[in-house]
Amino acid sequence: MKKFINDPNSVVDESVKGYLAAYTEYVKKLEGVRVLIRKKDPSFNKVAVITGGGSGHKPAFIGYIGEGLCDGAAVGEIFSAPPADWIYKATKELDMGKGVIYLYGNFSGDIMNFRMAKTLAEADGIKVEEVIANDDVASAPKENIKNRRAIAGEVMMWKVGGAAAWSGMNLSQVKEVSEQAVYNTRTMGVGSYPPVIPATGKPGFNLEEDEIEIGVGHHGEPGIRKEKIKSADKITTELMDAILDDLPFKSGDRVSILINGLGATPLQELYIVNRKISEILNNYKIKKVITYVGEYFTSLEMAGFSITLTKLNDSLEKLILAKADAPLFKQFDLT
Amino acid sequence: MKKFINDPNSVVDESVKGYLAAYTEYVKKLEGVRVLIRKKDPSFNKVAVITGGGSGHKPAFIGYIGEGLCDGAAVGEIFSAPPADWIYKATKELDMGKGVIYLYGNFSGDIMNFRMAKTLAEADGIKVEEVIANDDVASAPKENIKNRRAIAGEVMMWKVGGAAAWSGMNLSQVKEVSEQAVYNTRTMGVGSYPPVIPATGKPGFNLEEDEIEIGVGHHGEPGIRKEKIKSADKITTELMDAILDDLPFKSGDRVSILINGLGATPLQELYIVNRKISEILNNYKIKKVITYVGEYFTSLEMAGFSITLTKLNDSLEKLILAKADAPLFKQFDLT
Amino acid sequence: MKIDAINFTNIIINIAGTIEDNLDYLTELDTEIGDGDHGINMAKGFKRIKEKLSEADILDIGETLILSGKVLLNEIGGAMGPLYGGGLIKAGVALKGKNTIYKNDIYTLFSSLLESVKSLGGARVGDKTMVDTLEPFVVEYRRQSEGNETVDSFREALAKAKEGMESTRDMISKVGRSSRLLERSKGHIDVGAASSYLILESFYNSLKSIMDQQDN
Amino acid sequence: MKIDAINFTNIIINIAGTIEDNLDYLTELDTEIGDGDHGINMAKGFKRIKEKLSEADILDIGETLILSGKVLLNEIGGAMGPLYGGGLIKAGVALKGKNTIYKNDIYTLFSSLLESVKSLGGARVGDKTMVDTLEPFVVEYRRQSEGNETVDSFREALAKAKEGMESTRDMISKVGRSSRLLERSKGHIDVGAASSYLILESFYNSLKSIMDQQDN
Ligand SMILES: Nc1ncnc2c1ncn2[C@@H]1O[C@H](COP(=O)(O)OP(=O)(O)O)[C@@H](O)[C@H]1O
Ligand SMILES: Nc1ncnc2c1ncn2[C@@H]1O[C@H](COP(=O)(O)OP(=O)(O)O)[C@@H](O)[C@H]1O
Ligand SMILES: [Mg+2]
Ligand SMILES: [Mg+2]
Ligand SMILES: [Mg+2]
Ligand SMILES: [Mg+2]
Repeated sequence: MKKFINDPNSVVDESVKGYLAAYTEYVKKLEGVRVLIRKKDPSFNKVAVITGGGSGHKPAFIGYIGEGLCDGAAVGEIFSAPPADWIYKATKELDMGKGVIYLYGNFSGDIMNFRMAKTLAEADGIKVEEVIANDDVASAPKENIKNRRAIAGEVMMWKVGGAAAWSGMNLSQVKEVSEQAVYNTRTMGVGSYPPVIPATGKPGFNLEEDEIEIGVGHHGEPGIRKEKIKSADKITTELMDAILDDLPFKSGDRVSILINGLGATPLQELYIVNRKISEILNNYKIKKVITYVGEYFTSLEMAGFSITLTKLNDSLEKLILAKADAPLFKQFDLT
Repeated sequence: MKKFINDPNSVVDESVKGYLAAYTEYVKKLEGVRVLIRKKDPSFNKVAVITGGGSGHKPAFIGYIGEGLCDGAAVGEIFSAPPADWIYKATKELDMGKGVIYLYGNFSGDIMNFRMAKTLAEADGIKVEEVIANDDVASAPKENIKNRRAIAGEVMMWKVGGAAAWSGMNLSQVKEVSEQAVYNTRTMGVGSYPPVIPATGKPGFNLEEDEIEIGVGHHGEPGIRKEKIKSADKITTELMDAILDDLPFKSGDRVSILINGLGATPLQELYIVNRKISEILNNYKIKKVITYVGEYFTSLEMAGFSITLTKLNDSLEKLILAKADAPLFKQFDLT
Repeated sequence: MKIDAINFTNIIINIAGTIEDNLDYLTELDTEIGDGDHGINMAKGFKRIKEKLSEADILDIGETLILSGKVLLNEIGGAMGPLYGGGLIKAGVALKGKNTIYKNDIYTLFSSLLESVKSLGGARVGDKTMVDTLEPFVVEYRRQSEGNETVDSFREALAKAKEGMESTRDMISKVGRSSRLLERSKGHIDVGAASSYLILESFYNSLKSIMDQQDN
Repeated sequence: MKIDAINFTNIIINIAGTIEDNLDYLTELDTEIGDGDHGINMAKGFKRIKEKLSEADILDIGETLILSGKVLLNEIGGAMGPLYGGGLIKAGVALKGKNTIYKNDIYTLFSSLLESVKSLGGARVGDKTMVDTLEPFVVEYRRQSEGNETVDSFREALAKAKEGMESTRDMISKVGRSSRLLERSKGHIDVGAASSYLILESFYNSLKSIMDQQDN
């Protein structure tokens, strides 16, 4: 795999440097640890929103540090959770006396590191809560929902939790709406070509030239099954069936849609998918309030996409439509 | 190449449908022709900005229809100019009595179709001007600058021309600043994996597993030379040398930077490139005013990137920093 | 020999078939020094022409040409919309009102097409474009048709068109997408020159079988 | 036998070498049912440990373990930071102040590590994790070391560790990334179980050569 990198082992460091150079007005790095934080202070003390995880997912996580979103992120190695110490230092730095909420994804490594950081921060008297995204319908049956991994639906949790904190809600309120975002969000994806970790140079999975992986994870983890490639409409229908059944979403519901490209798949194809989604939602008489299409949570150069639906209530809708201004997520106030 | 499509011959139509479904508040389609136009009217009559070209370049062209950018775009087949008739109909529809400016790229097919449309519109008494982007340093020597093709630098022309029209400038003023944007913009790119046109299924070029194409066009056209893949820093330096020499950019200049991913290349790698660009500009004492990093003008699933520098004067700077609100280009007012 | 409106429509339909059959060949040529879409666009355009012609019921050859040209110009776009489309319209205007055409009308057809291509695209012989196929054809057809039969004149002119097409292999492109390659554009036949040749060749094959029918 | 602080540092350095040598093997295992990064992260972590140990000049084995654990915990992260890192720190706390360790200290080391992994990660034997390697090792080592020499005890325990590692092949994963694969997680050795085994094996090889040196 040809990559535009220097040393395969310093990809994350160099990419963070380039990121900081691009958005000096928005973000800065904490000394000694790979943690990025918001530069512009809000005009009032608010709940601090911290996220983080492995790298290779841009715009996640650092692209979402900004007004109405996250206040900081700890940046792990490719596909590998950041150390507890970094999360702890982010927590110390960002707490404004209103407490801190960790919004992250359901992966063993992330959980252990965020929990250790939480323990350390609590020992310093900082109030910390956490909400863990687990939106991937394909990753465990509903009876075992707590074991589901997070994929692109995590973005909806940040949008909601970030807007909530920015609106002045207190820690337990921010936690409450972030949990609502998680409870009401379902995602499922499909992969066609693998990501390649720079340092290993090995593809993350192997598929035949006519195969796709239904339910793939965004580190290239296997999903539910391999299938022969078929039409975009058929694949979309398959994913939508699983998603709609799971919550379940019902006629009359209002939803937001997030169609996430995993890296190499052209935007054009995501719109072909959206065409079918629209049709399906129309048939079910489900109303879409906002549609996000693009690369929101990638997996290096993996090809494929995921569909995320979030069922909205009034407060989720308002928070999702609120203004956001981070380097890689900009939205004018739509409320 | 596995693609998420239905019929390879209706990729453009279906993708436009999905696009319209996602952004109903922003855009609508003209009856009978594949032309998209802005939905929200400005509060005053302004110069209409029309663009267009072949498909396969999303977010270009339709992603840039919105406040502070373009008013409409004619959407051709993959890599193929839209028919004159469509451009003409867009012109008729969008003219607000202040005249129309065509901002498009320097390709034989586009030129012929836009010029035919211009003739038709002028016959109806509509004032039409055109500015043609030709930013690709690799595509012709400077003596023959008028033969250079347009690549990602076209985005800077839209940003400037779009903001100018939105600010209330008249047709000749909009033309003047759009031309300034073109005169002061230089781009050069590199490709590592080819785009594949859905209907042919054939790769747009062939490179060995250790080769890159320096100066590639964004339809996969060959560039200046093939080289062995080397470090991101070396490639960046090579591109920057060519770009800086060409205008030339000089110590003390202010510039905007656009690092454009061609499709499959991870964002992460573009930031590694930006790290080196920052270093080079620092050495030359060239001041960067704003940095755009992302996918602004793609070539289906091609891998590679381009670097665009625009030398700013006061008016270009102001127009580039102005607010923009299109589905795929959102910028808060930074002036 | 004479060509009636039904013959003429069949000629166009045969051209559509030829283009379709050569889709991969044209794609390959356009991939080498272009962007790979020429075959697809031509095939799409001529397929649409075929549909339109089968819906319509035209006995005016000029109208047939205009309708065909308008499909390319208004629905297909690309470089070919204005070049072939504009050319066919120009030829159609010149032949308007005719429901039978003869040797000299064929000259009018292709010389109008050539003139339109040249005036719109600005290319000259030697620039590595379709003009390198069309111009030698038109020149030779005129020369031959002064003494010879239609089919014979066409055959001789077609040979020159082929030479013209093949001459583009060693040319440096001066016009269009491939012109940025400078020296690197050498060694490949220009795809527009190739599609022009295929059209002429198909036209010739149709002429031959029309003649055979008329002989019987 | 006894292991002094320099011996111990060498043991760790040898482990670093073993991990480095097995990078591709670990990558392959983690690609099959995981995300492919285990080898890289382990190699990176142990390389950093090697650097830190060569800079420092520690004669306290507990401190050596704590320093190593902190590298994993504070600089590497991932799942291994807390699991191995936390485990090494726990073992280091238990051995703090010792510049020589003996048979029972080795038990303390690995049982502390195991306990930390289990309490932090919540995995039990049969869940298809490193616990399936470490727990049989610790149990057997305790049993063996009641009557036997260090190296012999370690060898027997290592055999159980290997069985344990291999038993993960037929397990359905209950914990961590691969747990979402359910039935599909079968047929592959767990990568954490594999790296734990490699660490133990390397430790054993070092013990043997230390013993050889002490015999001379
Ligand atoms: N200005 C021009 N004059 C004459 N022929 C041209 C001109 N521009 C392009 N062509 C012809 O068009 C061909 C390419 O057609 P096509 O692939 O359909 O368009 P594009 O290059 O826009 O993809 C070239 O090979 C050349 O023969
Ligand atoms: N909760 C846990 N308890 C014990 N071991 C675990 C746990 N989570 C993960 N592991 C071990 O970690 C290994 C994966 O490590 P690694 O690849 O470094 O992390 P990740 O899965 O986050 O990429 C698994 O094979 C398993 O042995
Ligand atoms: Mg990992
Ligand atoms: Mg083209
Ligand atoms: Mg072409
Ligand atoms: Mg892993």
